[in-house]
Amino acid sequence: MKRVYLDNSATTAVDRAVIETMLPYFDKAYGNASSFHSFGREAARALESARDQVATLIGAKPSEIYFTAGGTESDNIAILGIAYANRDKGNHIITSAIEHPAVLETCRHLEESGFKVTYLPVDIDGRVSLSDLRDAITEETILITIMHANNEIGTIQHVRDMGALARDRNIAFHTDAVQSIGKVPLDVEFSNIDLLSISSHKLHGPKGVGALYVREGTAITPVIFGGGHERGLRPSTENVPGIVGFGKACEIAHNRLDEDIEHMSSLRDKLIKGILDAIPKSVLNGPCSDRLCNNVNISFEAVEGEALILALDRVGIAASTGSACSSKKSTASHVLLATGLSEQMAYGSLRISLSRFTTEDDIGYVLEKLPPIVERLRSMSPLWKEE
Amino acid sequence: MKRVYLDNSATTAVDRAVIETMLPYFDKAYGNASSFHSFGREAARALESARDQVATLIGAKPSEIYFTAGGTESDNIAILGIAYANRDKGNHIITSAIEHPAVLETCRHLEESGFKVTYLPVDIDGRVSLSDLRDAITEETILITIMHANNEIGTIQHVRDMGALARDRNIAFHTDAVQSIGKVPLDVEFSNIDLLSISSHKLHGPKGVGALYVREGTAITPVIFGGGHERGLRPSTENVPGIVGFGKACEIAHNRLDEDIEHMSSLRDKLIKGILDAIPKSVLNGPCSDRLCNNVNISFEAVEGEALILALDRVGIAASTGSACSSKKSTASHVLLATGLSEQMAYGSLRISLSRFTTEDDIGYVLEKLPPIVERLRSMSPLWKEE
Amino acid sequence: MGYEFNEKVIEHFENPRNVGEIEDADIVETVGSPVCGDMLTLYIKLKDDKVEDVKFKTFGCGAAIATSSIFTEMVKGKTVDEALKITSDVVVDALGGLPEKKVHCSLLAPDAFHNAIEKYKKEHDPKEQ
Amino acid sequence: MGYEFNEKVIEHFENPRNVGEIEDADIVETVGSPVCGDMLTLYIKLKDDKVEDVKFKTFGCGAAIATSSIFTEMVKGKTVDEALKITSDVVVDALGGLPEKKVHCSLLAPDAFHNAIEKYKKEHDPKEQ
Ligand SMILES: Cc1ncc(COP(=O)(O)O)c(C=O)c1O
Ligand SMILES: Cc1ncc(COP(=O)(O)O)c(C=O)c1O
Repeated sequence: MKRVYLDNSATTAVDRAVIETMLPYFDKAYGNASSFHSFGREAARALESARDQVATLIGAKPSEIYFTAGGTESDNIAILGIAYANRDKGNHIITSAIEHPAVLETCRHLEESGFKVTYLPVDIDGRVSLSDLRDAITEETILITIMHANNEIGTIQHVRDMGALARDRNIAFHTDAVQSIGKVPLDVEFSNIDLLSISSHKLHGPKGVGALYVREGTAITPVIFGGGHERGLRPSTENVPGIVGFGKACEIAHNRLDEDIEHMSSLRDKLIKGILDAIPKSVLNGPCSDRLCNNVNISFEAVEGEALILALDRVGIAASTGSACSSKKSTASHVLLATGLSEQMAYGSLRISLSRFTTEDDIGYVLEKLPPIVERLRSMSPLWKEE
Repeated sequence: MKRVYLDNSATTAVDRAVIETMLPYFDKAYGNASSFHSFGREAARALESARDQVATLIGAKPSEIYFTAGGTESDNIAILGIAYANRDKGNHIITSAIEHPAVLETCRHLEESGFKVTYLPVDIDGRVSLSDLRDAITEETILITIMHANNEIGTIQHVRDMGALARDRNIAFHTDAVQSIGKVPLDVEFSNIDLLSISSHKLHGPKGVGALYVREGTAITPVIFGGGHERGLRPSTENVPGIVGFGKACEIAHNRLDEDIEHMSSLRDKLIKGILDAIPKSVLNGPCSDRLCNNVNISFEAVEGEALILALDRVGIAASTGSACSSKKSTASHVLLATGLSEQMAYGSLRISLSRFTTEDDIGYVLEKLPPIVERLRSMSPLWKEE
Repeated sequence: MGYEFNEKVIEHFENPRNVGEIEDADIVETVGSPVCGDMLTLYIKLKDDKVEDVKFKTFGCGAAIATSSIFTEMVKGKTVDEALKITSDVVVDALGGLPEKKVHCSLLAPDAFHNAIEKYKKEHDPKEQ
Repeated sequence: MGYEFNEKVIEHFENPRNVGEIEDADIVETVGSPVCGDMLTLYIKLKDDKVEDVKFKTFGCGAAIATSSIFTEMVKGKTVDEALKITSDVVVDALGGLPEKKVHCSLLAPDAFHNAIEKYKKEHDPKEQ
């Protein structure tokens, strides 16, 4: 059966070139980067060149890059590390209502231990308002953490202005850039960013690797304890093959950034237009401009998302939904609800996320298969009223 | 140049069969294990069969295995998670003086936040006494964390008796088994273990993956926050290829356990005898029995360890030392000092750690190269007195 | 973690039995709502204390569709009392099992049927008229 | 993280110059101790205010050996005042650099030499006799 992978915001295929780069580090240059012998030095050198590659992609210095086990860990170290390091300065954190659970749950944990957190609302496009942010700042504010691009609806925030505001008030500014890196040009200097989270597997690198950028001079406390690796911020034997692959993925993303963005944007626009034209009562979620080049998110009236995903899966199309009918009860996406979408429409959302490997053909296949599926599910839905 | 890798306690080469098993998960079955489509299901299935493989190796149920990013993270989650979950029951933790920094530093962090920690001494063989442990237990004790086998001197502790003691007093018993798994038969049921840390890269699996065993019914609080993966204890997109490789490595270790132990023990004994016979004023550190089958640790009077490692590296032998002459000043191994060894001898320690891939030839090469190197360094040493 | 449906569930999802409405149904019962993301409307026609016909429409996930389908198939032709014994456990068994997190979806149809019959009995109870 | 020595450091480590003792040394000075893991003994022979000969023995890491070697090479034949200008920075430069965490090892030889000369001067200062 034909299989079309369009769930690239969940994870991506590892680039062949990345795999090739990793391979020797499994069974040839397999040393521990902390060891004082030739195997260790090979590993340490590989690590440092990966650090350069990651730094280059975001305009940082290599010494400001700390390797982690992924986006979640980067977010945790950033938020907990800044909060604990600045406890005596204040106890207030500002974030948004549409962050990834790696940020939201970490903030909730801090609330339990005495911090105050403001969850800024977003507008219909999923955007945080700069004046809301300005108004939320208090004397106690020690951290602002607002994601660069949203994983569900692709909204890109104006992080540069937020960063400027934070800098002006001497507040650390963290951004979760897990979804945007490799899909939006970003420079930590230009955008006034103090901390930034990246995850390798979202940009054709291996899973289980990420990085945290920490601007030189930022006070941060470790939250994981051990042998002092990554200058004490993330102890544990370095995942050399993973990090090498991540570095290569960043290098490739850096070299192809413009080309990738153009490719994905054009397919994205074709897909959005095709779906909205073919399927009545369907609406685009998220913004029309400043939207991730690889994100399509559309809700279909009277259709439940998980059933839709299953039907698409049956014809080989891998996509995702903001509906999660889990253990006890169904829950609709907190992101879609925050944009003001109704529950019904939030349950009926379909996220199709592209990558540099997505083809015209893939898009054509979706446009062929999706409309009859939506029609069939609507014909079974008590909420669907034929006109 | 000939290269002989004998630093397997630092990290190991990934087994070819493990690499082969991982490969398809990079660019074919690359889905996110949480996704509701065929790519996601392939990943989820792979994860669950790896969970079976890890569980089998230690006699656990698959549902008691939580995948982590490595030994350090397993230790952190275990110790912090148990401490925070039992804060209302007590604030006392018992560990040993010779733990890995992943345990020691985590305990020190807890001391800063109001916990009391007892660091039990060890005897000349590096062994914790059961009666010391019994005496250290108070009404406030909530966790005992004692490593199964030491990474520097290979001492295997009597965890079964310790576990029984802990169980008797209703105290959680954690053991860092990072060095022993695949080298010592271990069954969590038989040995009364409640939590156990493993790291993949120490047993010919990939780096950056590990597991924490948590006995069913053990109260534990998450310390990393995010999307609820691994039943909330370790959120982050699962590192599917890494976990699959880890599972395979466990399966291989399980199948070859007896054969591996016999192979390594016999080479170990040959090496120890060969060195002690050839080099005067050399002493074996660690025990003669109940010693890791792959561990050799010997101190040479009047020789500094880092110089020794460098000289060995120049002839292609990769080994390690308990001496770390770092940033500001030199430090001798806390483990060797805890066994009562003098500073001078602690600085002069050489750890040679074997693996299933170590050959007679490798051992022969060390026995050929090491004695003249020690002699040369001694001839330069102000501490060396010819007899 | 994702979950996996067996072949039988998938077959019912792809070819659900008894989808639709019954114009002259004796009872129409809806459980759930679009706000909770699970919704089922059951149309029942009774004759001589038997379930003569039954149809459903659902706004729900794949498990909701498959369990509604097999449930209607199982109760059709049965007496009401027999039909009331088709609980969610029976439905899940008949499907050859459901992933743990999807088991709750199998409550929809039996719940709707149960409510429907209760209402119907109340309305047709001579004592209450 | 591990560190890496350049070729020149390695060359001095493998073929250290001036290793040994001077039986009739004018000054013998030891810095460090086995307890701190770094120890160097310097043997110095002076003649007409010049370093006529110098030898060393060390219990220390590769960097300690290499820096002691090059230091002795550099001071040999120089006047004491010139030799005192061979600081650890000069030694590190002459070796073409050391990994950051190893720079402190380059203090051993200059420190020992400095101490030695100070003591010597004190002992031979006519005013103090
Ligand atoms: C916006 C965002 N932040 C954080 C994460 C977590 O990254 P990881 O799965 O690598 O821990 C993800 C993806 O899962 C994400 O989309
Ligand atoms: C005994 C022991 N515990 C914990 C660790 C940490 O494991 P990892 O490097 O996978 O974090 C190691 C090895 O580094 C170890 O030897």
